[in-house]
Amino acid sequence: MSGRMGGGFARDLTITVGRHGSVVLDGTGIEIAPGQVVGLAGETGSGKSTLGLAMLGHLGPGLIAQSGIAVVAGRPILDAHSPVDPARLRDERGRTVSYVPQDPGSALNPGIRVGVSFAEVLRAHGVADAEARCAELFGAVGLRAEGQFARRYPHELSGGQQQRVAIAIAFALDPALVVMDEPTTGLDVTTKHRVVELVRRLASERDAGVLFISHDLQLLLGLTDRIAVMHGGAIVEEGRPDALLTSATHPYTRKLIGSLPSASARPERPDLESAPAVLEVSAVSARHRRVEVTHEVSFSVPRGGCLAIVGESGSGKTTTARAIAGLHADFGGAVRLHGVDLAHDVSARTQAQRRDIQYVFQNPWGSLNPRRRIGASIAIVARRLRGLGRAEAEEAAVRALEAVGLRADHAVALPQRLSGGQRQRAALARALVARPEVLVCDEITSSLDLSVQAEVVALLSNLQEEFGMAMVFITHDLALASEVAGQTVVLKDGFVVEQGLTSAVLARPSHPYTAQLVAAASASYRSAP
Amino acid sequence: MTSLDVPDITTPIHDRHTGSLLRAMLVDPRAWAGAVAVVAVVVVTLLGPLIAPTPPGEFVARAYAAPAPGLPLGADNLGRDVLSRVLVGGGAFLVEGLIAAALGIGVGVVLGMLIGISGRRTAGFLLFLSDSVMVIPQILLVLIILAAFGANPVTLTVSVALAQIAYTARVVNAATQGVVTEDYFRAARASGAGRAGLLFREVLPNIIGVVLVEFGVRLSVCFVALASLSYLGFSSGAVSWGAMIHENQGGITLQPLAVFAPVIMIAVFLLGMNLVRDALARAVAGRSAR
Amino acid sequence: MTTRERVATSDTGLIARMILRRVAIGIGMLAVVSLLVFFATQALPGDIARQLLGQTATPEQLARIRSELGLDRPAIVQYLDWVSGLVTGNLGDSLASGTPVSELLAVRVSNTAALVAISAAITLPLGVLLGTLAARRSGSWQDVSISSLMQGILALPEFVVGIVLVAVFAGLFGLVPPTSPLDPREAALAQGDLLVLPVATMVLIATPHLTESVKTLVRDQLAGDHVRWARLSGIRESRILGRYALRNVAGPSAQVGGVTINYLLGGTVAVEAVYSFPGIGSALVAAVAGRDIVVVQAIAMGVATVLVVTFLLADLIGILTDPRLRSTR
Amino acid sequence: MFGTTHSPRPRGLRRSIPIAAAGLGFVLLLAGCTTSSSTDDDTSSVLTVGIASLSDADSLDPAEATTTGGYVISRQVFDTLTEFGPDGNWTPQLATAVEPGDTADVWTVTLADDATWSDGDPVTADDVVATVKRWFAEELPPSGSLPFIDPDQVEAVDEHTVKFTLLYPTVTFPEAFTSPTTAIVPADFDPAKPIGSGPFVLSDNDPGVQLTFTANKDYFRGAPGVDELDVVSFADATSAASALTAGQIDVDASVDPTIVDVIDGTTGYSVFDYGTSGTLTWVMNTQQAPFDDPVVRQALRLAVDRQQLIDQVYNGYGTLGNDVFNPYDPMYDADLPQREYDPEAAKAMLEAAGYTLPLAVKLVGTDNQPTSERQNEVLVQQAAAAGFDIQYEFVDSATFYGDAYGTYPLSLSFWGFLGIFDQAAFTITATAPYNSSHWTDPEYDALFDQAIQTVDDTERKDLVAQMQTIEYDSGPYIVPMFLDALVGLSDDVSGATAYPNSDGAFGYNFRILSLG
Repeated sequence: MSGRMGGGFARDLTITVGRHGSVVLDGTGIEIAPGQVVGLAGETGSGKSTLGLAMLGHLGPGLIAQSGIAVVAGRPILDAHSPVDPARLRDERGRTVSYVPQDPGSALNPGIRVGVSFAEVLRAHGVADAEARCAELFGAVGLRAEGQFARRYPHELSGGQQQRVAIAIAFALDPALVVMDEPTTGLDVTTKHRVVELVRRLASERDAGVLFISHDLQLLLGLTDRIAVMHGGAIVEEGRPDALLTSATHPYTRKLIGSLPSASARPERPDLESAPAVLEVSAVSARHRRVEVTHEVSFSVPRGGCLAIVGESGSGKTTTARAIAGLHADFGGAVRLHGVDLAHDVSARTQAQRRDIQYVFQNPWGSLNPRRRIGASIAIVARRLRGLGRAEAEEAAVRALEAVGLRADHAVALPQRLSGGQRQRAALARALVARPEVLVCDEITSSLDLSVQAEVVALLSNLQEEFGMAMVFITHDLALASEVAGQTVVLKDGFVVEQGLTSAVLARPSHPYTAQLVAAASASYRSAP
Repeated sequence: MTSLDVPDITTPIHDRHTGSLLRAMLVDPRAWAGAVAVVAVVVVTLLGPLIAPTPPGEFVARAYAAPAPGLPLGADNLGRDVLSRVLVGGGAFLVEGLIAAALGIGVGVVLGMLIGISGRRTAGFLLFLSDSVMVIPQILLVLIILAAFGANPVTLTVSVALAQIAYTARVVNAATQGVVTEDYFRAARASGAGRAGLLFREVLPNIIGVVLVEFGVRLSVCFVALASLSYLGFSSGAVSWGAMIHENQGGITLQPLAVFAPVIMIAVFLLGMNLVRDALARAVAGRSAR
Repeated sequence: MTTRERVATSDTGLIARMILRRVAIGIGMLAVVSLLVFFATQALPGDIARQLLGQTATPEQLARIRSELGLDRPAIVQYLDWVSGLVTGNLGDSLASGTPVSELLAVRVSNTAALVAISAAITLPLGVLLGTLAARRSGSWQDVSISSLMQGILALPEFVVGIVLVAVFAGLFGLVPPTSPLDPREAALAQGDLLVLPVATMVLIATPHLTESVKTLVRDQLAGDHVRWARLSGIRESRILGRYALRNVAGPSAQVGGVTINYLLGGTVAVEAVYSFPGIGSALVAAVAGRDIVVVQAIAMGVATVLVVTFLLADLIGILTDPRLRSTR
Repeated sequence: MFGTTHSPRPRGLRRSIPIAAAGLGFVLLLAGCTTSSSTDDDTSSVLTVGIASLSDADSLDPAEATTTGGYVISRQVFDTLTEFGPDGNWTPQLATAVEPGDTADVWTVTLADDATWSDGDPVTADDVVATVKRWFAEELPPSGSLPFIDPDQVEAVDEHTVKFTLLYPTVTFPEAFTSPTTAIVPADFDPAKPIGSGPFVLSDNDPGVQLTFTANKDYFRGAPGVDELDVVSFADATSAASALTAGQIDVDASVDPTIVDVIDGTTGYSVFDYGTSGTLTWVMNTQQAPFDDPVVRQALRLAVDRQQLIDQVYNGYGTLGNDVFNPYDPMYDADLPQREYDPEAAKAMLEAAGYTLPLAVKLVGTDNQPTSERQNEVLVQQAAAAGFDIQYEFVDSATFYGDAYGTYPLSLSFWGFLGIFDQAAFTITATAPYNSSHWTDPEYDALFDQAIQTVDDTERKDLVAQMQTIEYDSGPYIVPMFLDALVGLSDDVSGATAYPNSDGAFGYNFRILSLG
């Protein structure tokens, strides 16, 4: 491997859909030096993945390179004017430039052991001593190097482990450039940070360039040597993270930076301390197929107050939220509304009880019936739960839409016409139209782009005050919790490990796990002012 | 009240409910070819009785007389005009197949949706039952039912329909699972929607594509089954394509047209149906991919 | 370390337990089938006694023959008798001839077994081959021509395929005999010329479904993230097809293969009728028409058992090739 | 050898279309390499007869035979005392003589003295007595068709002579023993191992598939023409015919009339055709409206265009019927005027009797013969012109002969191959066990009783003419035509002979055929 030139660059890349279709990449370029981690930020559809894949000489179906080149280690990988020999390209991939996919769970071949997956790539490039390399690389990414681990199948690994395997494979042949496409999406905060540390270390140790694609600006700020911001198929801003924070010029970049959550706790409102509890959750132990997933979770929410439930995926926070709403009926313990025990299953609750607790789901793409117009989806709730007539319900739906910042004519649209943020607003409107006492929000911002996320959070806070509802806010992001909730409950493996005022939890975490969360939350801002 | 900027939608927001599927199919040449075939057969069936040269029962030639001037498709086993019988016999056959498929689909869809929204144990048991039924090859199942109730137009149609239920229920259940795990279904439950409301307002509109494709599949299966049963000697009696196959199979070497004319009509219809169905399936897949 | 990290013990004990569970399910299915078959056939109008005596029957003769055959006992008693017979391997005696069904159908079973086995031995590899080819070149002329051909055949009832083959290969070219009256004194396999057309028909009617299913499975695999990643890691196409696509569809393909066997067994009914092939398909049609319910029941249970075992084997292939199915979760 | 296709290797995929095509071609090409299994290499002659169709219900016990296969077995393995010969008259078979006493209530049967069972024992009078007693002791079907026999009055006079003393005088005694169900079996008969005296021995039996017979070289009437007889089942007449013209079989026992021309047009094959007394007859139920009215019965008889029926359904192969049975019986009255198609007259009769037309009638039929459905459809068509609106319902045969049998207003039955007296005794007289028309006529019954005791032929013929006149004028049966037997033969087969009064090809007397 001596004498190789590290890193890679792309120049003047224009990629379109078909010969005359819309422009995906608009004459843009990027450069990654050896040992450097370059972040590529931008929202969904900004073209960042297309650029990343172009560095591997891969164009998606129907895409055509109109101009420009991509070069890695001095060798052309993509050239719009003289096609690269497919056999050579195949050999360069994996050896000179490699790829870490977004979801290693689906990218690792489910049918073969991870050690074999590793060996496959080496074999494809004629490298023999797969076993030794495997031990070395698995060790380097922090996976136990002994044979047993390599003999596992992908589904037997956690998401973090799967991602480490993918990274190990990407670095297996000491490539000049590694393209990582949103490699931390779907990982827990703590795992995410371990993976990021690993990437930094490997890049510098092995002198490889890393192109790290992510929509998560906070993450990039802490990880990268340089950040490129993409918007509309072109890089609109580029610079060192600290420089970017202070002196970004492009409006889009400014908006991105502006929407970063600040880790300062929202001041709790003293008047709520004495307010009576509207919702009590008492020793709720929920089961999934006879396995207990939460263990005696208890808390109460005062009228008009907001409580955050924080935890990583699998901690039981969504199950708890669903138990409150009566959507998960298999639990022991009690949920009380105004001191009255609620039936476990929603269908056994009274109309008024159903009205008083409203639920907003995580995924705005799935929470609205795609075959029904937005207005109808909202109106039907008003008719069912408030007993309004058809005309009144439609009227109420329009008002609810306006309350969440949508327009009356959104009522006649089908959900697929709306963006993610708009849908989440519509889902909120559907909850609000019932005039609930308690609003349960289940990770309602996690699938939204960063800038949209900030908007929705701000809207939520306003609405809560305006309607005087109590709120249960589920999130995996402690920073986000601190922005909206006066109180916080931290869940780990179904146990409540921390409970109290958000400010107190942030300031003096009593459980090591909470401390880890707090550290992780502040780590992303270490470059922030 | 809020100062947040809402991305403006400049174009008027109006959607046509069923538009997307239809639009996807309108640009698909295979869907067009299929539709033309289906429409052609249906038109022949509708106009046939009006344009048939002779009454279907009239004896016009020797049994199995070969095609001749004035007898373009030859004569059948009793010396009746094959062309006239083909023109007249479509209605009964198409109606039988349609009823069988609609019946099977109707029951199967409701059953499949019910399984889809019932509890794990109930659903598991019902699926086990339907798997057990599906272990028996369909033709065997139909023959057993036919044996139990004798062969006449009603039992024939119903037994073919019954044999479809388990298959449809399974497909619909799988599709329903997809809806039940969606949050809008939970949202409807949380807002107090009843069982019927859940099935027909939340589930059905969202699996309608799957149901349509399945209907296409079942229609083909039912027509093929009815034709095959006719061949095996279980036929409905009236002037119908199925009955023509049954009546004339004895002379197939002598006057193949008497059998193949109805078979070709059935095949063209089925082929057209399959093309439309596949186009629909592609459109449905395309929609769910978005 | 999270709970997800728990390693599934993919040892033989686990596999044995899963197989036992599937065997139990299979037995349960057969129980359901036996109830269905028995009580459907019990509902027969008219009965074997009439069929046996024809138009010259007298009421006395009918009563006597019914009681001889045990048809006048309560249905539940008959069912229990029948099931306990099945469990001990006794399929009962034909109502028509009084001969044990096992004896009556022995030759037919071996004929149909030969027909189905040979057809499956051709159909399964052929369907996988064509399906893979079509998937690999999705949208190409190969894909379109294979799928059009398959569509065309799917639109035809089985007997039509048979009749066309007879007309062309027996009638027009005189290459093969038009009918297949196998000599019961010889093994079916020794009468190859009589098997050609029935086997060709079976292959033609069963291949389309298999091809389409394999095509979908392989195409989905080839469109999967793991294949894309393998391509981006420089793995050769041939290896991608083998290790990343075909290997992963072995389990589901085995299921589809089971369905194909189901098609083939169902297909024997029409195919055997076309060729006068002495097998269980034609025996079934005759027994249904002749109300010989013992024979109908035996054939239905026999076919169901074969298919339950087939699907059991398919499950086994799935368990052995897909590590995820072996997981304890 | 079928199972070995090359397992596909990924690298060869580009070439897989030719491989796939080759795979199919391979299957078809096998035909060329495989030798036909039906040709035997030694000198023994094997006659292969295709029949539609054998069934599991084919009985090895001749007394219980109700199916084609059962009749075939009975005719090859056993002998009857008498048979209907090629001229349509009864002739002795196992018997050498069947003679009445003075008053036809005592009959003496003399057996052939050289007949032996296939195990070598001679056929004796004791066997005949045992056979008859067995029918009655076990209530087997022949006991129902021989009402005049008193089983206690059947005695063996000597080793080859049996004396029957009847319950009442019956001149048709010899005819009653022509049916294959009345075949004589050994005294110690075991249906599981049928030992018979017939021209063949059953050597292999695969029920519903194939029957294999070996020639009984010591058959007392001379060895059969071939060494082995294979009777192969075909699902339907079409496949049997194509098997014949493809050389797979030598004899097609029942050719559908519409495809006679195909076989005749194939070099090396022809159809042997002769008229029979078999008929598909419409039975009018006289207990139900409208057929309780003789006017309606006569009107429907006029509404049948018999010649058109023969032409359309039977391709011309059939003879006109005149609503009375068996033209091959010497007693048949050929002087009755042939009834012609006259829908106008029928209509006029119905209107005169006060019926509003069209007159709705339900016709129930089954596939008791391959042509039954066609014949019913033709009736629906023809009778419409005479003002009948016939609703035809097809049911399968088990349903047809089920509990509703005998209650259909109009139905199609298969009869014939019986002498006029037996036919009357079975289906016409008041005491006839199978009279599904429920018709009774005291005058007819009196004539029957008188005729069956009348030994003098001329006198009896006169009585029969009176009986047939009553049937012709007011009877419950429409006998539109008589069926032809159509047997497809390879030119190698010789010995074909007409048996007009016996069911099946040559009455299933395959011993008369030889090869080459």
